[in-house]
Amino acid sequence: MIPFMGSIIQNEQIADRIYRIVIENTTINEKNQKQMIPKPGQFYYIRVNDTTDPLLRRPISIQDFDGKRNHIKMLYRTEGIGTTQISQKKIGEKLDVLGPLGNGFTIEDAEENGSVLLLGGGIGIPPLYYLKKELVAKKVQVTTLLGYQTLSDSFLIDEFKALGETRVASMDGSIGIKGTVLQLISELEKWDTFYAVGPTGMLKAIQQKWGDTAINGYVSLEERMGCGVGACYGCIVKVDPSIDKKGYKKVCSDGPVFSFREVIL
Amino acid sequence: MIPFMGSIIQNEQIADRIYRIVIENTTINEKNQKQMIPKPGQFYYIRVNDTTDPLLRRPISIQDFDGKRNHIKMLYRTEGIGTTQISQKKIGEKLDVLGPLGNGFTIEDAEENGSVLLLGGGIGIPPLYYLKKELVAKKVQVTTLLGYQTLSDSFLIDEFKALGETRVASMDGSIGIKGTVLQLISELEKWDTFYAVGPTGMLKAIQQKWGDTAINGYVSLEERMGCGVGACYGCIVKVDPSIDKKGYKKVCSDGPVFSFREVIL
Amino acid sequence: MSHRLQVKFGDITLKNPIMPASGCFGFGRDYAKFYDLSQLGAVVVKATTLEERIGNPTPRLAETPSGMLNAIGLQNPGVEAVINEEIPWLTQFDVPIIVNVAGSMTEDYIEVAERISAVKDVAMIELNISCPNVKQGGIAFGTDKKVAHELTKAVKKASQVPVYVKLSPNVTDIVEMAEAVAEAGADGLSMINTLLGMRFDLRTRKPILANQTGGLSGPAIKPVALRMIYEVSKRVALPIIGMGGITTAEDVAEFFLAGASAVAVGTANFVDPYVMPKIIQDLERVLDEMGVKSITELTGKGWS
Amino acid sequence: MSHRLQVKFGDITLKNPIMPASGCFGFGRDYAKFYDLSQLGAVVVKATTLEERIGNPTPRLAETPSGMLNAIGLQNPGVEAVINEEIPWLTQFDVPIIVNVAGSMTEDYIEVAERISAVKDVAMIELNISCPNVKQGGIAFGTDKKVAHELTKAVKKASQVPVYVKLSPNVTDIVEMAEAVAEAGADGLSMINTLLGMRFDLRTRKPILANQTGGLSGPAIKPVALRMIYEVSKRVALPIIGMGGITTAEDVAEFFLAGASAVAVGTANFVDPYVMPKIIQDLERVLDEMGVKSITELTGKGWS
Ligand SMILES: Cc1cc2nc3c(=O)[nH]c(=O)nc-3n(C[C@H](O)[C@H](O)[C@H](O)COP(=O)(O)OP(=O)(O)OC[C@H]3O[C@@H](n4cnc5c(N)ncnc54)[C@H](O)[C@@H]3O)c2cc1C
Ligand SMILES: Cc1cc2nc3c(=O)[nH]c(=O)nc-3n(C[C@H](O)[C@H](O)[C@H](O)COP(=O)(O)OP(=O)(O)OC[C@H]3O[C@@H](n4cnc5c(N)ncnc54)[C@H](O)[C@@H]3O)c2cc1C
Ligand SMILES: Cc1cc2nc3c(=O)[nH]c(=O)nc-3n(C[C@H](O)[C@H](O)[C@H](O)COP(=O)(O)O)c2cc1C
Ligand SMILES: Cc1cc2nc3c(=O)[nH]c(=O)nc-3n(C[C@H](O)[C@H](O)[C@H](O)COP(=O)(O)O)c2cc1C
Ligand code: FES
Ligand code: FES
Repeated sequence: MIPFMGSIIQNEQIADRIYRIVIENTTINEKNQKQMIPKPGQFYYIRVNDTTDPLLRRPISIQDFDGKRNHIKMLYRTEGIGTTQISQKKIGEKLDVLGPLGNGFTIEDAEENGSVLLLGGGIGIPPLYYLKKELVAKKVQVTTLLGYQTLSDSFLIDEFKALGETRVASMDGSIGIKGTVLQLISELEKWDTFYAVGPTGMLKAIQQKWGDTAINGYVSLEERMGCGVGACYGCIVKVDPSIDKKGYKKVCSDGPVFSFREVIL
Repeated sequence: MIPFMGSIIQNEQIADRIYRIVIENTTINEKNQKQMIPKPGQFYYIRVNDTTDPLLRRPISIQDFDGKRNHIKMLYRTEGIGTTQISQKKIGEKLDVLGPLGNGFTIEDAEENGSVLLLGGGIGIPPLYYLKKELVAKKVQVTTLLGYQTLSDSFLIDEFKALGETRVASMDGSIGIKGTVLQLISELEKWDTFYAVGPTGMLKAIQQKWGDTAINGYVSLEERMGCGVGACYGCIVKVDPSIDKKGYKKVCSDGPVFSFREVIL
Repeated sequence: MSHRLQVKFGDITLKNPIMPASGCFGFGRDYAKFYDLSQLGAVVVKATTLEERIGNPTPRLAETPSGMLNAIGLQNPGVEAVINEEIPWLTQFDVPIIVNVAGSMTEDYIEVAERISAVKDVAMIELNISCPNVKQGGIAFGTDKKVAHELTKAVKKASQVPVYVKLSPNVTDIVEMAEAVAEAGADGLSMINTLLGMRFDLRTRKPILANQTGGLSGPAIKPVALRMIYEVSKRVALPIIGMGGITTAEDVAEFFLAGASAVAVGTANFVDPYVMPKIIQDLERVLDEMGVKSITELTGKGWS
Repeated sequence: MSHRLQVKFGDITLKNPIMPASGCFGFGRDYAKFYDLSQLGAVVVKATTLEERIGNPTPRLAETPSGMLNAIGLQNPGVEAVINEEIPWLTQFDVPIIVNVAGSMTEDYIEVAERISAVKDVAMIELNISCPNVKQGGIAFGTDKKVAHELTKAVKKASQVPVYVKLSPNVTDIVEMAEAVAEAGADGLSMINTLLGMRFDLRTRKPILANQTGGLSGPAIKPVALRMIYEVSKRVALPIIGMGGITTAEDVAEFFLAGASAVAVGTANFVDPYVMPKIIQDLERVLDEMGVKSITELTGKGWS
């Protein structure tokens, strides 16, 4: 997780306010690859420019990694000053990137032929792609449920479909069924494990739905970050004290992925 | 003097820490040309980037203007954060420019066949080039004295020579005579008017030398600027109260060029 | 023209809440070359003192991250010249005129207030008890609540127009200061003036400013301004003209949420001479995005 | 290795004047993954209180132009855990350990100071009387000179190691505060802590921070820090650890000119985890450029 200057290979709009950026990390070598090759669910902490405005880095999840070319793919939505400025960067420009940071999704316990459910809402969807790829490579059965606001801000659907079953919902019904990603869950199906990324409301609903069942599940959280490495205590999430007696964890260094049972949302 | 986004046509190093930047101003039209076509001695007020760091614009003098292509040429020396960042800009990038600002050199009283002396020290030299061009076009006899630190930070010498007599000095003698620009003045020659741009020490020495003579002369001054347009009173220079009873003038809007007799350096 | 941006201060109606911050706009002449000043909600002129002031030696300015320091030292032509030359010139525009009044002694303040407020076209006085860049008076009036109280009372008595008191942020307890001037009869508050700051030049090894210290303005101080306006507006029932680092229409909305009823734009004019007309134009979009009909609805909506 | 960067505080010698600012470096574990902490002049750990503290609700951070706001609320595992788990871990590095001590009541401060200063490897206490983000204590101790004086005196009596008092910039007269703690026996000063600030979210219309207000840090506050260090160092004969927005070796030189004898780097660590080793490396070049043999020569050279 040394910071490096990545070369921008691609940076283009793929949907309403959604951009894909690909950067090449030429610093990966045999020695550091254990640290430098990203795991699904980890994130990069990106410096917007070399001035002090904006001051802080921006966390963006890994969407996919091309290990042959050391290409890091990320999808981001323009929200404010930071993501807008990143969207204006041109191919060939350098990007100051710190990472991969955080702990990714636990996939060690996903068994061959086991069944897994992925639930993604909006800009929470990208990290699920890299996860799905890894799970499929492990021969896990993966069903993906994706929720968008509307057709024009939807993305990655074909790519997910190419990797296995994928169902889609949108709030206005312009693509897939009308409704939230939760309405895509069929009560007839059963899964060993789920992985969910999306707005807090969605994650809360999932906690409620499955809290009393035996299902195993993980959620990836977002919080405003300072250091990104565990030092500033800015990105705290409360955890069930019966699971961790400290009563809190750090999203940046203990997460961003947590067992869905431990966090208090 | 409306702000405009100029296209960078050229931005390259021409000597130690000295860069030439050429920008195209496509906003000049028949209506605004009186305001928008620069006069020698005027300056542009350049926004370094679109963040708030650095916050203030940077004043840079016009070195030459190509009226056919509306190309503005400036030379600048990298001093700190602002000029360094400007030096990193690439061809085709846009530059936010306000100007031309200030009052240029008074050349109305320079007569055909009259004789004029230009004195330039270091990074004060560039504006004299555009001035010399205009004076030569008016058929004025122009002698130019240029002072540098050393050979490697010298620039524009051939261009000045192409326009008429030019003598050079450097502090270490690596180019021209060894010494300051003042030592290039021959007591045998006489001039109607001089124009001087350079460090305050040089301008003070000139004031002393010619203060008690009948010579007509102008100096161009530098001062840290806020607004650049006369509103903030940041860039004050003291003036002889017997010449202007207010006792001060603003470098940005009353200058940067002043009669050498009126200012108290 | 829509009235969504209209704000009222007692009898005075501003067509929009955007005005220049005193000292950052001279007497309007320089920016009148860029646009018609009638577009503005009001014009606030440079600090005016009894006698002409020549100000501090240069360098008077230094840059800081997202900010700048100034130590102008209240340079101005004196109340006589302001009344005879500046105000009459400004009356060509359809815009209320606010005069920032400064002094070294209570008597000076009183005399300037008397004379300026008697001028027909002056809508309001902004009482500057917070200038950090003069040896006498200035900030001293703004950091002692008793002194501020007495001065406000005296100026209020002398003035024929509403008196807004411009507070200094360089205090331990801004609410206490606001309460002190409120009790003295202030009609409103302007906040904040600059924070005291300093820079050094590594080459000369001396302070960059000839005056050593100066006033910090610009985006860097925005969070401090918002906090002070928030604290004061919750406790003191006076309208507030908010300022400190405002650069965009979004910033204006933030100041309203904190508790401001109008705002002033200072340093940002130096970066973009058209910033105020731009903000005025952008404000309608921001109100749309926030689903607000009139900007007055936003004042203090951020209180919790 | 050259001794150009070496600085002394009484008996304690630092190999260079660069240390992390409290609260911006945890207990060192996170940055130890990036580099060997023995490179640093000292390590200053997070504020330590008597009991464990869970801190404020989130959001705890907000960004501002060239700065950031935090309202962590002194989250820390309590003095017991710090003594048993954190300090022993830090002793693997060849670096003096400075513990930032905080509390809500004088008794808490005294007990923490007693226990922490008895730990063999603790070189110094930094007495935090300036945390703006806790309901009780914190900043209250740092804005009243009598309270600050009494607390310093009590902690000084309880402590077996030198006590540096960390001052709050949110005061009218910083010199008065510095004098008060100097008279109480402080061995040195740390300045400055954060400025109180605030931001609003236009979407929710509420303060961004759950705690509403927070402490402003980063380059934005650098000119305020320099001014306060300048004022205090000219008047109070105590060594000063300077901080507030330091990002480069040039910034360090500026703080020395203002009057600092060492510096702490806070927010800049978040932007670049390697910033402190980089500054240490760059400092030699800056000293060369300034024609200075030892950095100690620069302290207060900017006074005029
Ligand atoms: C672990 C993690 C992974 C993320 N992955 C992605 C991703 O793959 N794609 C994507 O588009 N977005 C992702 N986000 C959200 C993304 O970081 C924010 O949208 C972004 O920081 C907004 O910056 P801005 O300058 O555009 O917005 P502004 O609102 O101007 O930002 C102001 C400040 O708030 C912070 N901030 C604002 N929104 C968020 C947020 N939702 N989470 C954390 N900090 C925030 C910014 O970092 C900044 O410090 C992720 C966030 C986290 C914590
Ligand atoms: C009317 C005028 C014309 C100028 N013409 C030229 C030119 O043609 N070529 C050229 O190389 N330089 C010129 N300068 C000087 C140039 O403006 C400064 O070198 C430049 O602003 C330094 O910025 P910086 O960010 O690189 O340095 P920094 O030292 O980082 O700047 C910090 C601050 O100080 C100000 N500043 C620093 N030095 C000066 C200076 N000498 N004059 C005014 N402000 C300063 C900057 O504008 C900025 O606000 C001119 C200055 C003036 C006033
Ligand atoms: C160059 C300059 C001059 C100023 N002069 C005055 C003044 O004369 N009277 C006054 O009350 N405030 C003065 N101020 C303070 C501003 O009016 C304003 O309160 C402060 O700059 C914060 O706003 P800003 O960040 O938008 O600039 C001055 C500020 C600057 C930058
Ligand atoms: C996230 C964060 C946490 C902080 N926690 C503490 C603390 O526990 N004790 C303390 O004395 N100061 C604390 N501070 C203040 C810093 O130590 C420092 O005084 C301030 O941030 C200015 O330095 P900087 O601009 O380099 O960050 C904290 C600052 C930040 C940004
Ligand atoms: S962002 Fe600093 S601890 Fe997580
Ligand atoms: S720079 Fe503002 S008056 Fe000259």
